[in-house]
Amino acid sequence: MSFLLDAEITKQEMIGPGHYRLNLLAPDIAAAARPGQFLQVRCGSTLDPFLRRPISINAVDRENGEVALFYRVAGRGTALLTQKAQGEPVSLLGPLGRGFSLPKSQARVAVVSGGIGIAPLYFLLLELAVFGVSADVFLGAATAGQLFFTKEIKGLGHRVEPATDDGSAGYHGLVTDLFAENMARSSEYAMIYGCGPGGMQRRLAEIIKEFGVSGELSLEERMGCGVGACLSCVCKTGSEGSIQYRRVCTEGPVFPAGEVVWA
Amino acid sequence: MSFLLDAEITKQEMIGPGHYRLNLLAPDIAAAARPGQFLQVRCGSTLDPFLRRPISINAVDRENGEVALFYRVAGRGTALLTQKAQGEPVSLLGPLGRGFSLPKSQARVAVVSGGIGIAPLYFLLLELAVFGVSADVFLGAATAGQLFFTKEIKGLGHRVEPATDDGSAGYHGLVTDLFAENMARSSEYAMIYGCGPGGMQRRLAEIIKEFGVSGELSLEERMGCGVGACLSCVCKTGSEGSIQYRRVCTEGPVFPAGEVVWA
Amino acid sequence: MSGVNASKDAGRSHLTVNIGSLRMKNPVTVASGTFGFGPEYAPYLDLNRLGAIVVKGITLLPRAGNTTPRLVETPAGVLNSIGLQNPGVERFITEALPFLADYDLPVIVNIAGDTAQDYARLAEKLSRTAGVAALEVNISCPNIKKGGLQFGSDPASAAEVTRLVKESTHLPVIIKLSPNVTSIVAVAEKVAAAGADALSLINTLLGMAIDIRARRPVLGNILGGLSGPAVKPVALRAVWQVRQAVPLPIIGMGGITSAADAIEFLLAGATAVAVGSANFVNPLATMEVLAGIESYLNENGFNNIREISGLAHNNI
Amino acid sequence: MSGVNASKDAGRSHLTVNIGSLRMKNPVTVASGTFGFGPEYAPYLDLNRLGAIVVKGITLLPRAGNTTPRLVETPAGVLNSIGLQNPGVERFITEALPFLADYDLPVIVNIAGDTAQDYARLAEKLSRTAGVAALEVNISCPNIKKGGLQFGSDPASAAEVTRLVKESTHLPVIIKLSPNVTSIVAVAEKVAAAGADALSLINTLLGMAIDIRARRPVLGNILGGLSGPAVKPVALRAVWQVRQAVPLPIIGMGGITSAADAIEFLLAGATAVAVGSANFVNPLATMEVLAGIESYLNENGFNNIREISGLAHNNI
Ligand SMILES: Cc1cc2nc3c(=O)[nH]c(=O)nc-3n(C[C@H](O)[C@H](O)[C@H](O)COP(=O)(O)OP(=O)(O)OC[C@H]3O[C@@H](n4cnc5c(N)ncnc54)[C@H](O)[C@@H]3O)c2cc1C
Ligand SMILES: Cc1cc2nc3c(=O)[nH]c(=O)nc-3n(C[C@H](O)[C@H](O)[C@H](O)COP(=O)(O)OP(=O)(O)OC[C@H]3O[C@@H](n4cnc5c(N)ncnc54)[C@H](O)[C@@H]3O)c2cc1C
Ligand SMILES: Cc1cc2nc3c(=O)[nH]c(=O)nc-3n(C[C@H](O)[C@H](O)[C@H](O)COP(=O)(O)O)c2cc1C
Ligand SMILES: Cc1cc2nc3c(=O)[nH]c(=O)nc-3n(C[C@H](O)[C@H](O)[C@H](O)COP(=O)(O)O)c2cc1C
Ligand code: FES
Ligand code: FES
Repeated sequence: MSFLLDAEITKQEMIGPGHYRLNLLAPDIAAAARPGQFLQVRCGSTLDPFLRRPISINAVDRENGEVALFYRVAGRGTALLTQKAQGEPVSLLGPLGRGFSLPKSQARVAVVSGGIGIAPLYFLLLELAVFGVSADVFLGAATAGQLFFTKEIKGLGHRVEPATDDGSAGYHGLVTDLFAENMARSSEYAMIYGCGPGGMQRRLAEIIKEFGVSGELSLEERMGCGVGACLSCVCKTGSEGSIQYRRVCTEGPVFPAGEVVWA
Repeated sequence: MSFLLDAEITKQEMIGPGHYRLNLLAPDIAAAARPGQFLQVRCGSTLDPFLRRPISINAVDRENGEVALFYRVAGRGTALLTQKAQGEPVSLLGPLGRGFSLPKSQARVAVVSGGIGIAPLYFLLLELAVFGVSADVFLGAATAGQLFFTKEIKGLGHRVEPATDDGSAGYHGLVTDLFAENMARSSEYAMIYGCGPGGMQRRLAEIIKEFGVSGELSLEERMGCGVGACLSCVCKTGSEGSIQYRRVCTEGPVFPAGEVVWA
Repeated sequence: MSGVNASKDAGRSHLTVNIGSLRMKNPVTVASGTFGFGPEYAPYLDLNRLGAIVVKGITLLPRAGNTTPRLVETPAGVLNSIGLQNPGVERFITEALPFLADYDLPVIVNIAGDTAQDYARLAEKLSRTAGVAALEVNISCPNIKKGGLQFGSDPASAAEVTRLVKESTHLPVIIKLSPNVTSIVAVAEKVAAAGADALSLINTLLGMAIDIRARRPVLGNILGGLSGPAVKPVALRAVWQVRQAVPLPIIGMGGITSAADAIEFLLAGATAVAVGSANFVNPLATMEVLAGIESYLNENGFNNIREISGLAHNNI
Repeated sequence: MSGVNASKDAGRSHLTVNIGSLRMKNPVTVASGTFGFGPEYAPYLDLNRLGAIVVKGITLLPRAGNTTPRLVETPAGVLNSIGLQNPGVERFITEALPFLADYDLPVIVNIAGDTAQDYARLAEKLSRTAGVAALEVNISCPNIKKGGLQFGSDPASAAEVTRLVKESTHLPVIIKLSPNVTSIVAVAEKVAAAGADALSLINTLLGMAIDIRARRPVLGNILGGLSGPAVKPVALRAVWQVRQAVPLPIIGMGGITSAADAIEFLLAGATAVAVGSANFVNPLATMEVLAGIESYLNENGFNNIREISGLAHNNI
């Protein structure tokens, strides 16, 4: 089930420079949402900016009927969203898309996050904890101050391995390099879940392939509708010779790592 | 002098259904403004709505450097303006246009207002009081609740003759009819000042002509620039045979009643 | 929400409009390519309440579409270069059409080809298919290399496609015109003379956007088609001009987001209206447009939707 | 703020561009009809900081312009039907031009006529006038009955006007083209062959709006020209296409409100840019565009504005 509704803001908080957490009252969405799914959020109120913005579901509080989003100010739409205050309504469409598949056993999994990629992965980590699955979380960010949710993730019983581009915390370098080094030592994961910028995901797919493990990646593409109608958000899947365009909004955003063809 | 500046909202208040009073900190504008002049106000913050909106200066507080606007929610722009709160900036361009000419003597004047027309006329009444000029104010509105500023105007020492379309206060009918009846009894005014909807102004111009008195009307026309550059806001002036288009934004908005040619 | 519902609109004949021999229970439909094949928006609204559905453009063979990015937002608008990704007519008939059979909803199939013959073959094929109510002939797609806009920008070619399609079908033929021409009236006149039953106005305006960081066009296809509120004034003008010159029913579209927008198109001369990009922002846009048109008729004392079509021409 | 100021830009030759033989100290100018004759915006910015000024369209005889309303806001845009209200060339020379003589600012005069001969006579007259740096030939105004768009929509007529104007002047001749054509490239090619020194792209898109309460067109003139952000994608596409086909310098315009917009036009192939409707909203738009272009050059390691003109064509 997916819904179109106006949700009241219960809280909006800046939790780091240019990074916001937004809580919304949307019981139907909270009840239906699965990790990896997203909402199409109306950031403005006039004809410009025109389109909704896809934002992942970061967490749900089913008891209180709340949905949390975690977003980075990337441009005009997200900048407008920061201006909305408690009590104001935000039009939401969702939950949309195919989320992460939850593991069938309680075997250890790995979660690899780059930057704002933690947004959907945090929801996944919450659910994993509920199912008693532990994760090694490779958490990449530009700098120490942007290693969001570290404490919360540890609190859920997961292990966190931070990496920062500037070396201000944890591993100094790319989170995929940290992850590759770790895999070289031990690659016993039932599943690798990943989300982050394009380049990071591409490298992650290589590592997953190299070690022959299962993996799922959550992709990003510019969206018109978010519901599968406009065919704008496609990504290439399949293998040489049988390439297929699939819609990130409905057939994704989460795809098996091996199915994505990188341009 | 005219200015382009961001003015901070010191107060925004709904003073009747769909009617707002907005106070802004803009010392330069407050110092320069004359009754009948207007500001080009940026109501939104994105590319839609695109244009500024012309709003008259309703009052100034030169000591505190404040400018007051009085506006009616007419459409998208003014609706957006209501959402701005204390402390937020509003981009203003002004003061613009040619205002009312102040009387050279202290002889009695008449002020005829229809609906939101009171916005610039109230500023005029404030200044007239400063110069010791008393006015008979014919104040027209749809209904009693929209006879704004009545008390304040009386407090300035002017006489108020209300008229309402629904008869809920004062004269039951058009303010121009009330004014015409009054003129028939006594038309000893040094000047008639008027502002209101098109039909009312047209009738007012007829009355002014009929009684051979001096009058000034503040016109409205759709504006692009507000500074005389685009030639969109023109009105017809002159007399048969020598019609001229003149710019409401710079050659007006106040014109001698006899110069305006009604289409 | 699928299954044959007793339509809420049944009996409200004052909203009925005719597009050639196609009867729509109300004047509100959707623009091709913005509403998929129906299931995409069925979770949000009762499809039976639409006057008709216009599906995504269909070609003879499946098409993969253009490289990404395929869509970019512009001021009050959207640029797209989908490139007619579609499963081809065979799979459209077997996989997409059955879903719509359960609805009380005329299906208008938007068709596109590389050659005039392609259009004829599509028309033939679809005419033999149950559940197809009309054809919308897309001679105005700016996003494909061959065909498309090529036909739409030359009055003679446009007429040729129209003639061939008309010869190949008994279904009402709606020709969808491009605004990217010096005179849309000239094209409309030729297409009308060639036997078109109705016109759809307008397809997208040719446009582009540049990524100033990458210093290259944003769209994979470089050029794209502009739609959304930004183009409304151009679309309205096209409807106005064509209505003055050609006596065919017009489906008006281009930037409609509200009932007020739709009423502008009706007053300018459209018989029906299609909501396009606005569906992306508000999946209930069609329903709001429909409700708003009804209120407008009531509040202004009109008994019938047909009374307002083209009315603004009387007041100039 | 008048008087000959020592320009702040003096010596910054990395911003200098040439439009034919016209040298602009920077690539930022204004679009005709949106900036009056100079005094209107002089209270808000130092006119000397502009690369040039393009004045409101001038005709041989004074014109009263169209009936009102002449302007209506549309989504992210503006429709206008001013109808070339202007004092005529004589009074322009005696009343408007002297104000600009005090500035270190090339004056580009936008000219329009009912006949090709009108253009020639205007060109002749203005060539004998001190203080005129170049002519922008408006063959694309949608708001006048005769001439205007008529010339711009037919490649042969456009070429004819170009040829006559070139024969009548030694000044650089910039032909301003209309986007309301099937192929703007076809027009550009003919105009180039006829001797144009440069092109201005684009004039407004033909559009309209309807007042649903009055049930009549909003504009007194019924049709108008669409400008502002809404048209940016179309304008950018025009610049891109023409740049590929014609080796003339292009002044790009249509919806520029920010430096980012202007840089898109430069990357698409414009040599200079003009800010139009955005002046209405932000009288300092030109200054912000100029500052932003400078930052872009610095931040991206370009030494000269000319390095980025058309750069996006290399990256496809
Ligand atoms: C499935 C999905 C889930 C996402 N989840 C999150 C999240 O939880 N938190 C978060 O901060 N960001 C998330 N993003 C990215 C987010 O959608 C963009 O940052 C946002 O759309 C930028 O909008 P803007 O107006 O601020 O930027 P602008 O650059 O002004 O946007 C212009 C246009 O480009 C599109 N666009 C720009 N960047 C992206 C992008 N990275 N992906 C898709 N479209 C883009 C916008 O939607 C808009 O249509 C997600 C993207 C996708 C596809
Ligand atoms: C010189 C002048 C002074 C004014 N002073 C006041 C005032 O003090 N208080 C007040 O409430 N109103 C005033 N108005 C009217 C006010 O400008 C309009 O109500 C306002 O522009 C409507 O904008 P909107 O977006 O809410 O309405 P919309 O109808 O959405 O506006 C659409 C477009 O039409 C224009 N427009 C609509 N109505 C008018 C109008 N009556 N006059 C000019 N343009 C219009 C808008 O500016 C905008 O460009 C004045 C108008 C003028 C010309
Ligand atoms: C993403 C997208 C895909 C489209 N695909 C088609 C198509 O397949 N066939 C067609 O005739 N028009 C297509 N169009 C054009 C629309 O049907 C419509 O003519 C245009 O978008 C203007 O309407 P709007 O402004 O309401 O969107 C498409 C438009 C968009 C935005
Ligand atoms: C109010 C107005 C008046 C205009 N007058 C003229 C004119 O006299 N001559 C001309 O060539 N273009 C005229 N134009 C077109 C502009 O010069 C410009 O080509 C167009 O507006 C696109 O630029 P913009 O989107 O930045 O406004 C006018 C535009 C507007 C909005
Ligand atoms: S965003 Fe429209 S199909 Fe995915
Ligand atoms: S509003 Fe532009 S000239 Fe008056």
